[in-house]
Amino acid sequence: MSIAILLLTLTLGAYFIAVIEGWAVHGRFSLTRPALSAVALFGRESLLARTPDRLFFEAAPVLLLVAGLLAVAVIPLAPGLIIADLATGALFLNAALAYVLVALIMAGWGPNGGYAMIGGWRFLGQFIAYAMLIVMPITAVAMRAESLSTTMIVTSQADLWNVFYQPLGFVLFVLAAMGLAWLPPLDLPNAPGDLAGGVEAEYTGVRLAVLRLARMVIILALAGAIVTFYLGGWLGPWLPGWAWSVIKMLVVTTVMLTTGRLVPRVREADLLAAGWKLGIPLALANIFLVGVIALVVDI
Amino acid sequence: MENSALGQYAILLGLTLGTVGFVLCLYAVARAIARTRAEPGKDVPATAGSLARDPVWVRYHARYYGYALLFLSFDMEMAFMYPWSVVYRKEGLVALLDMGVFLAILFLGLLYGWSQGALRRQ
Amino acid sequence: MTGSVWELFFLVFFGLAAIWFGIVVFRTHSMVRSALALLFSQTAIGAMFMVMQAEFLGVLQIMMMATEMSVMALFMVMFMMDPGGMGAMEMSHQKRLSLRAGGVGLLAALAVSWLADWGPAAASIPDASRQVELLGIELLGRSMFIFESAGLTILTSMIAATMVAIAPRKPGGGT
Amino acid sequence: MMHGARTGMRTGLRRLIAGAMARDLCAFVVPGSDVARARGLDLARAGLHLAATPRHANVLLVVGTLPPDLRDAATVAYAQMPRPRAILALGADTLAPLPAADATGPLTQVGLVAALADLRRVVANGAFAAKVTDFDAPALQTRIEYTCPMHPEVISDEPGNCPICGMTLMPKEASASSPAAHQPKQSAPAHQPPAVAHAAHGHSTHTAAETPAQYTCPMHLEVISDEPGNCPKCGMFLVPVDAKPVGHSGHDHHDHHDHHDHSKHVATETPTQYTCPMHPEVISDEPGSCPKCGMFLVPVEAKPEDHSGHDHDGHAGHEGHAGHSGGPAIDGIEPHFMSMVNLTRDMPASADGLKMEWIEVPFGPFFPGLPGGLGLTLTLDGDAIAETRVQSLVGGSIAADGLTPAEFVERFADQSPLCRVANRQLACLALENAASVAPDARTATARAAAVERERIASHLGWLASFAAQTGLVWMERRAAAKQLSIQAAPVDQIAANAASLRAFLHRVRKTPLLRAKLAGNGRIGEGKPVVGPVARAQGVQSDARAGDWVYDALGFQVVTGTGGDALARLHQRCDEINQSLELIARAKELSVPEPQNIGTVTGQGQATVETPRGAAHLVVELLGGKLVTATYRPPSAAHIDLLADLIQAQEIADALVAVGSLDLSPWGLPA
Repeated sequence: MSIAILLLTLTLGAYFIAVIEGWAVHGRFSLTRPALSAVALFGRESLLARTPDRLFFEAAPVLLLVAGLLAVAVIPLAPGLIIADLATGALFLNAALAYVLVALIMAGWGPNGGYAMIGGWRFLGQFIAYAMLIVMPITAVAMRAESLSTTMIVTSQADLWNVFYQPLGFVLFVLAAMGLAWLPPLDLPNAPGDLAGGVEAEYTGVRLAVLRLARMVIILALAGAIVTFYLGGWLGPWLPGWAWSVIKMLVVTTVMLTTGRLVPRVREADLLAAGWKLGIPLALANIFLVGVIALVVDI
Repeated sequence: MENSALGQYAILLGLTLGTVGFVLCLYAVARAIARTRAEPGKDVPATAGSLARDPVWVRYHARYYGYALLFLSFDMEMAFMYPWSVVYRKEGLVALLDMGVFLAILFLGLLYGWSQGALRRQ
Repeated sequence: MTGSVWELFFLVFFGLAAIWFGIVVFRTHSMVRSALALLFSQTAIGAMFMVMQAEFLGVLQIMMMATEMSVMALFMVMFMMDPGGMGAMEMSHQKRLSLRAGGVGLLAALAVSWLADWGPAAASIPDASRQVELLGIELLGRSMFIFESAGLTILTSMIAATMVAIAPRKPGGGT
Repeated sequence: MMHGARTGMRTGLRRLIAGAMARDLCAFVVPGSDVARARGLDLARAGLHLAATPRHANVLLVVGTLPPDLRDAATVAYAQMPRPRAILALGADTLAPLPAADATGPLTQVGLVAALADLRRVVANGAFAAKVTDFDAPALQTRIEYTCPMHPEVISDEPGNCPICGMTLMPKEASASSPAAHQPKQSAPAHQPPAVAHAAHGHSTHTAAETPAQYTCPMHLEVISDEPGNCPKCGMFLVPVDAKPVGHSGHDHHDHHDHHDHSKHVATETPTQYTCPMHPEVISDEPGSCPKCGMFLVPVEAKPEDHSGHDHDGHAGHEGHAGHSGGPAIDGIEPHFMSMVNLTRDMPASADGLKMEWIEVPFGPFFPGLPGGLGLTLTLDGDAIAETRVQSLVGGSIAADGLTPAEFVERFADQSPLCRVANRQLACLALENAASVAPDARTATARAAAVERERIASHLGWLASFAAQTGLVWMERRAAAKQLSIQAAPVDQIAANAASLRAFLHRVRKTPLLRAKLAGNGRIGEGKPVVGPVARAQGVQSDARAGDWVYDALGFQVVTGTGGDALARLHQRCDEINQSLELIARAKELSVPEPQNIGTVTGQGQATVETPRGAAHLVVELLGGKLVTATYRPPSAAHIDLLADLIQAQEIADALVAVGSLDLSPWGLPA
């Protein structure tokens, strides 16, 4: 029964993220617009390219939605309120989100179109840039919590949130999360300016609706991950646990969706160079730092 | 809610199958509303107002293969770091030194790649 | 005992899925399909680990194979002729030799699985988080030497890959 | 009833969906959102969202009358929109291949809002209809061509074997408008050195359709036979003797053949068996094509060991040009394994030495961020540019014969919608020059102020599409709003919001990471013919306003920058906006240039005006007060030719930013 409630709250969260994105893109805050565009997408034809890889083209949106939902499944909103409390929850979150890459490669290769294919392989380059910056901060978080379970990670932050304990890891993880959800300024796969829609260009109608829903769920999962690993999940005074989780997730989503648009789209060469020449040394330093603090201070 | 490990996996599998079912229902509803008409030029991938009919499945020249090769090795490294991170606080200093050596070795590999020009757009 | 019947069912189901994806790897003409079929075959094996309650191994397998097989897909597309499989060319070579090798491999695997003495089936399995801790303690304890030599092999793989793939730069080139 | 409707009875659910679609209109603007803004249409305020690709749009918004090429491109875009789709035409008289517009209106903001209102009604009622007819147009027709998977340039109209490797040809769609199958792609060999012909464009061979009397083998001319087949000596496909198409495969082979020292060809050894390069298990005694893939069979020497020793070169040479059979037998790998080295022997290597295949991707007339109407087709090597083909789909000079001066000024202004006031000024000055009549100081200053106002609007329009291309949504929205507000504003209103405009420009320059995105991108070398802001950004003092007495009275100095890359051009255009604001403030009066009546004058007049994109030059010839000829040299003509080597071997994103930074205007360019 609680899984049904959880799924309902998560779809509401995904809807609200769509509202925030509409506000960030079009500058007008309207609660009904995402619903209207979803219903309109239902009415539109769902086209197929001439010599597509039909299996890839159909599987990509579904795989993206499954990846997003499995990632959301391990996010705890309150002490008992979690869909699947795995002992290696953090690792499972990372495993589920790795299939975002697979789905986008399928979506890129499927329609046999110029923009889509280039968008697909560019996202693989973007993945190689941010992959290490997601895995290493999670290791540092697990070091402090002495467990990979997301609920244990949250309870380990009772005295001090991880955002203050390991701020460097927090910054790297947020940037990598924006890369994973290909939010601007890291929207290389579907760059409207470079590839006119790139990976998402060939999807129309109900397939596009599923693709956009999947993207909202992925953004929700990443916001949940940031809140769980760094902002103390459901911990907070006065309000009940689940209220804190939801508020923090929405705040993190709003920050990710709006601040990203203040910066021009990053060049792929710069992204890879920054990720590997700056990001990985910082991530290793973060692990070393947390290692030393974890031994010295015992909170 | 079964709290045994296998129960959790069953929930996850159910979630996956449920999602696939949900998407198939959406497709069924959309197909019930109206069918897609095949018209000339509609099935050519949209390239800004001109028809590009040639297939593009060619040998794509990615320029980041230097990073990709080093990524494969770093990914292997991560597999070792997870179990280490879980027992780190109990093991204390020996864990720190142990992983320090491991990471130093791998950082050496990264520096070598960097010096040889692997970390750039080839 | 119903639990173990379900476990057996899913074990067989994911095993067959892994084998079927493995077959697709060689049946399909498109390189990307072949690479992603291998990817999903590994995912099925990861799912088998989870059915056998080795959660850390299963999740690790699912995660790492997804990313590394995608990188393999890129290299296959870069260096194989007609990666999209449009020409549907017959790409298999040395058929007799490979069939014989496959048969020998199968027999060896079956022999090992049937004849080797695996010891008594473990009555109780430590739960998932305990497994991760045991693996961590193992890494830092008895197998520290293996752990560090693994680090060295990864280092040699990095250096070898860089030397092979990256053209030596003209002296004085930028970083 | 909407032409782009979907089949289905208008039941409850479909009416609900049609209603939702009516309120969620997403437009694909033709010829481009920059032209829509230049014509004063504020699409955002009218409640219309813009789509980057026709796939995500349900309204095709046609702005103004389109030249024929652009109407074909609009037909392609319309055909690629998913149904239900509608057409909203503003100020467009002929839509020819496109179906009738579902809503029309004049080319004004009021006209747009009114047309949108009844478009919503049409979509709400007509999105689903009982009977729907398919949309077809000549531009969409297709022909089936047959091509070889390994040699895409080999094209023939009927199935058969590839003359180079003998593989069975694969059916492939080709649009009717592309050059007929038989003409070898002239563009390819022209700038490809004949010796190194790239596989994607390479040997321009093609099977001759007509059936001449005799057939011969490209390498063994002594073999003559009456019907097509394979050469008994090497198994090559026999080619017609007397047919003389440009890319005669034999000829090409000879050319290729000379690569290998002909004299070393060992003519005496008589190969007994034939095998297929890709399926060595296929062994046959006589030449022919492989049952599996159709490739022709290559000779197998009886004793590979000692043979490979002495005539190694000959052997390899012979194998090499015989097509794709493998090199000498390496143990473990069967002989004649077709290695990639052989396959990519003739391809040009990229910067890192890899030989990859190229794809031709159009960034065609309606690409978001690029000027509408600019036909850009890039040949991509991965995500880097290998070749560039740029042409203007909206070019062509106007027929000025027999027009009265007033008509000519109107027609000439409408020819390029991006700088209409500058064109009016140019036409008026040229006519007055022909009649040697000088306007008084007040009107001249007012006209100069109008040109400066349009310069500000044009630079803001460029900034909006440049921001859209680099992903800065806030900058695009703000720049578009300011452009629309200042475009038709009187002098006092311009002075009123000059301060907010300067603050906006300051924030534009201070955008974080802008330098990382633009610095060093699109740098044009010294000594290249550059005009306008692009030249001034390089420090070149070229400005047609410098010698003009009107501007000297307003205290005008040429503003130049340093650097000459995309970032310098951004700063240069911002400086020019500030400068134009001061000029307008000093002019204190503003009026759009009107042609004086110059009576019946005969003679020639010419004028030069600094349009927002550079100095434009016009020469007019009058006969008895009527126009005879008008030759117009637009400023972007110089930049179009620079484009190819400006973006050579650049990554796509950098190349498109470089193209965007040039602020090209394809209108009025020689076709």
